[in-house]
Amino acid sequence: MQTGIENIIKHQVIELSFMGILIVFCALTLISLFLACLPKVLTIIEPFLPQATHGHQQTATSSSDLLSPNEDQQAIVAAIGFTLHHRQLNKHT
Amino acid sequence: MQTGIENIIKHQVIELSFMGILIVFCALTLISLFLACLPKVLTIIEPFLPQATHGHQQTATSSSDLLSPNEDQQAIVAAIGFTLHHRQLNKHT
Amino acid sequence: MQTGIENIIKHQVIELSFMGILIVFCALTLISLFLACLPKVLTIIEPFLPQATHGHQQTATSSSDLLSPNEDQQAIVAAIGFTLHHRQLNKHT
Amino acid sequence: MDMFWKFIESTGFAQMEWANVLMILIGIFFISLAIAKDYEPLLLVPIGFGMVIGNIPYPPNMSLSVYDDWNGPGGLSNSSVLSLLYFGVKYGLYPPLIFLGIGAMTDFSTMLSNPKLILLGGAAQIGIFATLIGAVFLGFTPEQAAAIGIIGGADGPTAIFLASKMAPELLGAIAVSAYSYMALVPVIQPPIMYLLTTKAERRIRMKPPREVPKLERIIFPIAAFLICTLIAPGALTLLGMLFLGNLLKESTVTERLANTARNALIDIVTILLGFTVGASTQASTFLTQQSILIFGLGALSFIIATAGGILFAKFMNLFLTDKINPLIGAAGVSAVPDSARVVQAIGQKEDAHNILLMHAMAPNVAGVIGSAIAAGVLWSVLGK
Amino acid sequence: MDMFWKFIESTGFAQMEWANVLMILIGIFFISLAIAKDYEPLLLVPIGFGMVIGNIPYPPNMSLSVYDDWNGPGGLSNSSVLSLLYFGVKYGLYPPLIFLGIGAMTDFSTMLSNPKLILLGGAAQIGIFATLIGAVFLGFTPEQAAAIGIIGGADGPTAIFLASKMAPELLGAIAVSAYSYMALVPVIQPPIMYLLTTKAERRIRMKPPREVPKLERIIFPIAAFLICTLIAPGALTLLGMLFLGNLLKESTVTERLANTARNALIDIVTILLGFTVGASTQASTFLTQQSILIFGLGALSFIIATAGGILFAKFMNLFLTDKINPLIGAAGVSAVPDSARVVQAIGQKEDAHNILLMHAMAPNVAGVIGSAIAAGVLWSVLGK
Amino acid sequence: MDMFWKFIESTGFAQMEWANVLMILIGIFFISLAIAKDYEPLLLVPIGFGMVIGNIPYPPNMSLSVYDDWNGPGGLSNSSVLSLLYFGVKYGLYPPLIFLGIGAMTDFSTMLSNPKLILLGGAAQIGIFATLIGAVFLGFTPEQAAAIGIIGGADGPTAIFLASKMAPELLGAIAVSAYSYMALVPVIQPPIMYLLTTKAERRIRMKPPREVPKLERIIFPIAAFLICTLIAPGALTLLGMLFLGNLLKESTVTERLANTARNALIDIVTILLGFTVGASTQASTFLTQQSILIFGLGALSFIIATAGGILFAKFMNLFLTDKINPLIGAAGVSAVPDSARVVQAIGQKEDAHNILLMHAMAPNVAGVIGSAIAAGVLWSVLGK
Ligand code: NA
Ligand code: NA
Ligand code: NA
Repeated sequence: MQTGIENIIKHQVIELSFMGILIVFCALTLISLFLACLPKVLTIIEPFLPQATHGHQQTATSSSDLLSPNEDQQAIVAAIGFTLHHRQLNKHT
Repeated sequence: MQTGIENIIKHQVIELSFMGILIVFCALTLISLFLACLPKVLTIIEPFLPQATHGHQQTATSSSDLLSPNEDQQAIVAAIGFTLHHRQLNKHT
Repeated sequence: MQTGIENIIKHQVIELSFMGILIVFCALTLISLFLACLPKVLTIIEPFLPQATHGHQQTATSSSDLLSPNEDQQAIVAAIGFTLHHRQLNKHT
Repeated sequence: MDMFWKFIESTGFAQMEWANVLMILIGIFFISLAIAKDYEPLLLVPIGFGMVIGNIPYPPNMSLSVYDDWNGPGGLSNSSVLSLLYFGVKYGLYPPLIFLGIGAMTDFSTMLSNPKLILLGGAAQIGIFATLIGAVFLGFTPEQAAAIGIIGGADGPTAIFLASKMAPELLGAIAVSAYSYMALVPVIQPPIMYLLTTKAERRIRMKPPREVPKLERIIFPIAAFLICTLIAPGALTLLGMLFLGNLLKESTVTERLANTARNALIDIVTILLGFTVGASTQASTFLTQQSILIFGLGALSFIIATAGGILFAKFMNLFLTDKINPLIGAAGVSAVPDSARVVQAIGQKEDAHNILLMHAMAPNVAGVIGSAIAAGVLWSVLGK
Repeated sequence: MDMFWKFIESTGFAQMEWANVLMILIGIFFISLAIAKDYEPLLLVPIGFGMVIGNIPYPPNMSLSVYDDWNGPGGLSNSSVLSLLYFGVKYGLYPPLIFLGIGAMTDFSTMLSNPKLILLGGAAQIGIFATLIGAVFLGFTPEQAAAIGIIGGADGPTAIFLASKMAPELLGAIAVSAYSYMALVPVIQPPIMYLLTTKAERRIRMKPPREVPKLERIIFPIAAFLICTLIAPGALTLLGMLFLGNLLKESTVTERLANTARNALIDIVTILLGFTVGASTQASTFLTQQSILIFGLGALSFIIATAGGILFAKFMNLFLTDKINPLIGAAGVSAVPDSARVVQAIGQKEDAHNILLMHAMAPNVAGVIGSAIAAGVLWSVLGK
Repeated sequence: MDMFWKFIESTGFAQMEWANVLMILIGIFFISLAIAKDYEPLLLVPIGFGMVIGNIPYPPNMSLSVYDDWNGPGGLSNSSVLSLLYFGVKYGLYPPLIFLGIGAMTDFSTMLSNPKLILLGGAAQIGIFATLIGAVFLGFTPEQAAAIGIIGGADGPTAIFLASKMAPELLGAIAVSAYSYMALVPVIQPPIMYLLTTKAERRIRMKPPREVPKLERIIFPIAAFLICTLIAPGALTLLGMLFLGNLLKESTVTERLANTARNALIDIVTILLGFTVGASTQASTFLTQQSILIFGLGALSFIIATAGGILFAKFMNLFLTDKINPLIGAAGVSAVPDSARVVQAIGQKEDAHNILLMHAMAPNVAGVIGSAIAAGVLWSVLGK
């Protein structure tokens, strides 16, 4: 049974490891560079981009049923808002 | 290679299409007629139907744990209700 | 076709049933005894147990995004609490 | 015009048989029962609609039913969607997943608080074994008889799991029978309960259960799992999932997993299981003499189980100073939580202030464990 | 250094072809459209990203694409994760599950309130059959032509289901085409609607729908299922799931199941379906002359369907005293609920106080049923 | 009486071996650690309970373990439920689905705000390759060594995915080792962090990250996916799912899909993965010398990875004017978000007002990408 150094040489794992870490760095560096440039590129491009339109926000899988939770939440938020607003008023009067 | 009219004749697709749309209409017309009659039939039958009883509303898969969300919601609704009621009162006084 | 008693004897189902109910009872009795002793054992052991530490309560799959619902709920509870508290106050004044 | 006649022949109207009509009506009856009476709706609605689906006739060259699977000609590409969804029933995959969710929603603390009540959940399993003997008497093989007997365990998933392993040919009848009787618990149990108890017994009040500390509730699923499966390894799959679900719930650090297990996961599996089990009741395979016998034996099984639980409670009372209300023995059949509710309802008729529900939950959940052990024993002794 | 070159050869940069670049750009365009214009984002985002994933080149010894499945050398252990997820598309499993969720979220009550509007959902199916003829004319086999025609049904799941059964080789193109045109409904339909209606017609107001009692809403899914599948058994899988979902919703006793079906379940399946359908559009199999023809026929199909619905509404008006606003005929194509919204928007341009949305929902949901029946007929006549 | 003895022989008590007892105790220890110390409970609880389940002995004629699958005698009908659930581990299906959920819950914006910190997530991957060399030195094959090395990536799903492809025979040991060390991050990392940094370095404050506009956050997942997979196509499955999840989140128009992906979907998969991975650690296959070596190499891998991240941060500081706090280099191992929390805790010990958490999140999530790329490279070079 051959262990140790022989195995490492035979299977070229040093080369493999070196290449591996190199590729990882290469990919991450590219991402890093891309992200560093992105804000600048976007500042130039942005005026030419179309504005997002949200004319029909619902889609096939979001029927009116799905709205009810949101409406509930809005009602809740409204109630909370009112409560807090009320508290404010009370403080001032 | 035979395309066009020959294909259409060979595969009888005109007949198929005619039959297809006929069947679709046939089924939808039956549903339509059924729904048109349903309210009248129900008005006649209704007195003889048993009333829904909801003696034991919970089932095997809805233990007490599952109740808590509803209770929460009820609490919330109660709070909102109170808030709104309170607002009404304030308006009138 | 042989039915009835012959089948029962041939397949030893009486023995099987007897053994079956015995094993069920045996297992449940053991659980029962274990549970009966557990509180006493725990009372003895408890002083030696480490206290639960909750230094880092979040885990890989619960990022900050997941917190928002809870925060919402807290806000709701706060609003309800305030509402109820307010109602109490009104009663007393 | 050929094509037209070919189509007409393929329609359901042309091929409909009276047996299919009957099954469709039974399906609609199940749905009505679920909606009007609120009897186990989470299962009866999908099963009932599945029975309707499974009894629509279709031309033999199409693959539509749960039985048109990859073992047929054409293999996978000719297998129906229903057969792919039925995979989880056929290979016993859905029941353990349902048990995972049940574990994550079950509160064992009343049982932990009064461990002797666990034995009532054992006594009710007598229904399983008595029915097993009866089924062999009627000519079923021991494997079939075991799968039929487990109907008396009053746990749908356990019944389906054992049937899929021991008697797949009877699975539809056993599943429908099990869920039917579970739905009918409020009808079946009360007469037996009145018959076997005196008014005084039904009025017995029990001590309120103690608060169970968190540590005990965490240790329980692990310890109970070890005890059960070291005795009956065949119960490993069902009880493993049940106690895993309970551990996820009680550990509190995995609350989000428990929450998904008892909501999204169990709901998805319940729909698929109910609906495909229903669709497996094609008249041609379902309307047999065997199915009628299975329904009869199922009723017997429920009756014996209920009586077993009540009588064992009375037997225990001979030795106890703090008497048990024997009504709660009836909850040992499981059918969680319906039979516990029946106990509560009947107890309150005698004494409006007697709250038996929480006491009844102890044998109720113990009955789930008891049936799973029974299934494990039967599988390991009779299984190939 | 061998290893280094071997790796360089395996990178995507080395193997990239222009066709892949084109497909990746189309994928990104889909994503942009979904985000910027909010066109069917729930499908276009996963499909678009799937197109990007499916067009990354990879070395031939790796299993990465949806096509590297268990039928290849190495069997299951050499099949890619994407191919395992694509199983649900390939064998038609995902579309019925999506229909279950759609059933559980669809409110059929406006349709129940005015049953004659159902016919509009039938008229729009003319697009399917006209396209079928056109596709055969262009040289497609009848099976392929049927799968292409169903694009005009404007229901993605129905199109994918039929394509998986009748013309799996065209599935990618058909699915992408169907969802593209569904997304483009707000662009395609308005010109046709203006062309075929007068200003006076567009201003027609309709009576508000009546309140539909719960019992009718419960009976509807069962009755409609029986009518449709007794006539066209091939629609059994899709309509079975659609109406099961609706029954779970309307019965109210199974609300938790309906809730999971229309949330967790449909979302999970939508992600997996969208993303694997997108990933199936590898340039080498997708960028063919056939695909271009399919896109052309798909557009034709949508146009004819829209026209069919509108003209049939005008035809019905010849016999009715309470006139129908012919715009709502356009909603008969389905593409729920986008085309109903388009109707509402155009109606309001003519008369700001005319609320057509709820009336348009009737043919809109009827169109879903109509397309499923059409698919069932085509499958049972042409399927092997 | 035969039957009785047959049953007694089938019980777990009769067949229990000391190795099983040991594994059960380890499982219980994992559960205790998760509950008492809150170390990665979402995985340690299911894995721990799975270890208990997997080590209950059962008679050889029953199919109960994850290894009793369709390849055995009897085929599918004799395969255990656990083996069917283990399918998702064995064929690498669960890890990408978990990545989908992780993508849908991860906020990459601190990373986008300071892109140079991404390199720290690369430096920590040195642990993977160093361990790979060590494992080959100890006699593992290169494929096994690659799967062992990836433990140092500190991402459970990546480790399981690569192990399933490269060394399925070591999957249990690798998975348990990976999750054990991820749980032990708060124990393993601090000593190394103190050893390699000065007090002054630990006190370095960094500029608060800038607000990242929505458009950048939408473009990122698409661009990063293209860059990574064009270089390393083997990372396509894991990164495709990760970035799809993130796109669903950031696009905002698919919020409901993102929500389901990061809740119901990831929870279901986490339970099934954790519990079946645990159940795959049967003493007979798990308690080997190899497993002990794997645990040793795993520890080494974590240590080197932590050191690599810290030292690279110090190296970068040589060239930077705005210095990086080298502690955040330790977060490059990933183990999201535990190692970022450790950084925060240690940073605050030196300077109570120094908030490092958000800075540490950048290398933390970059480490996830880095490990996936490393896995992709290893798979494409060493995979068959
Ligand atoms: Na039971
Ligand atoms: Na349609
Ligand atoms: Na990592």
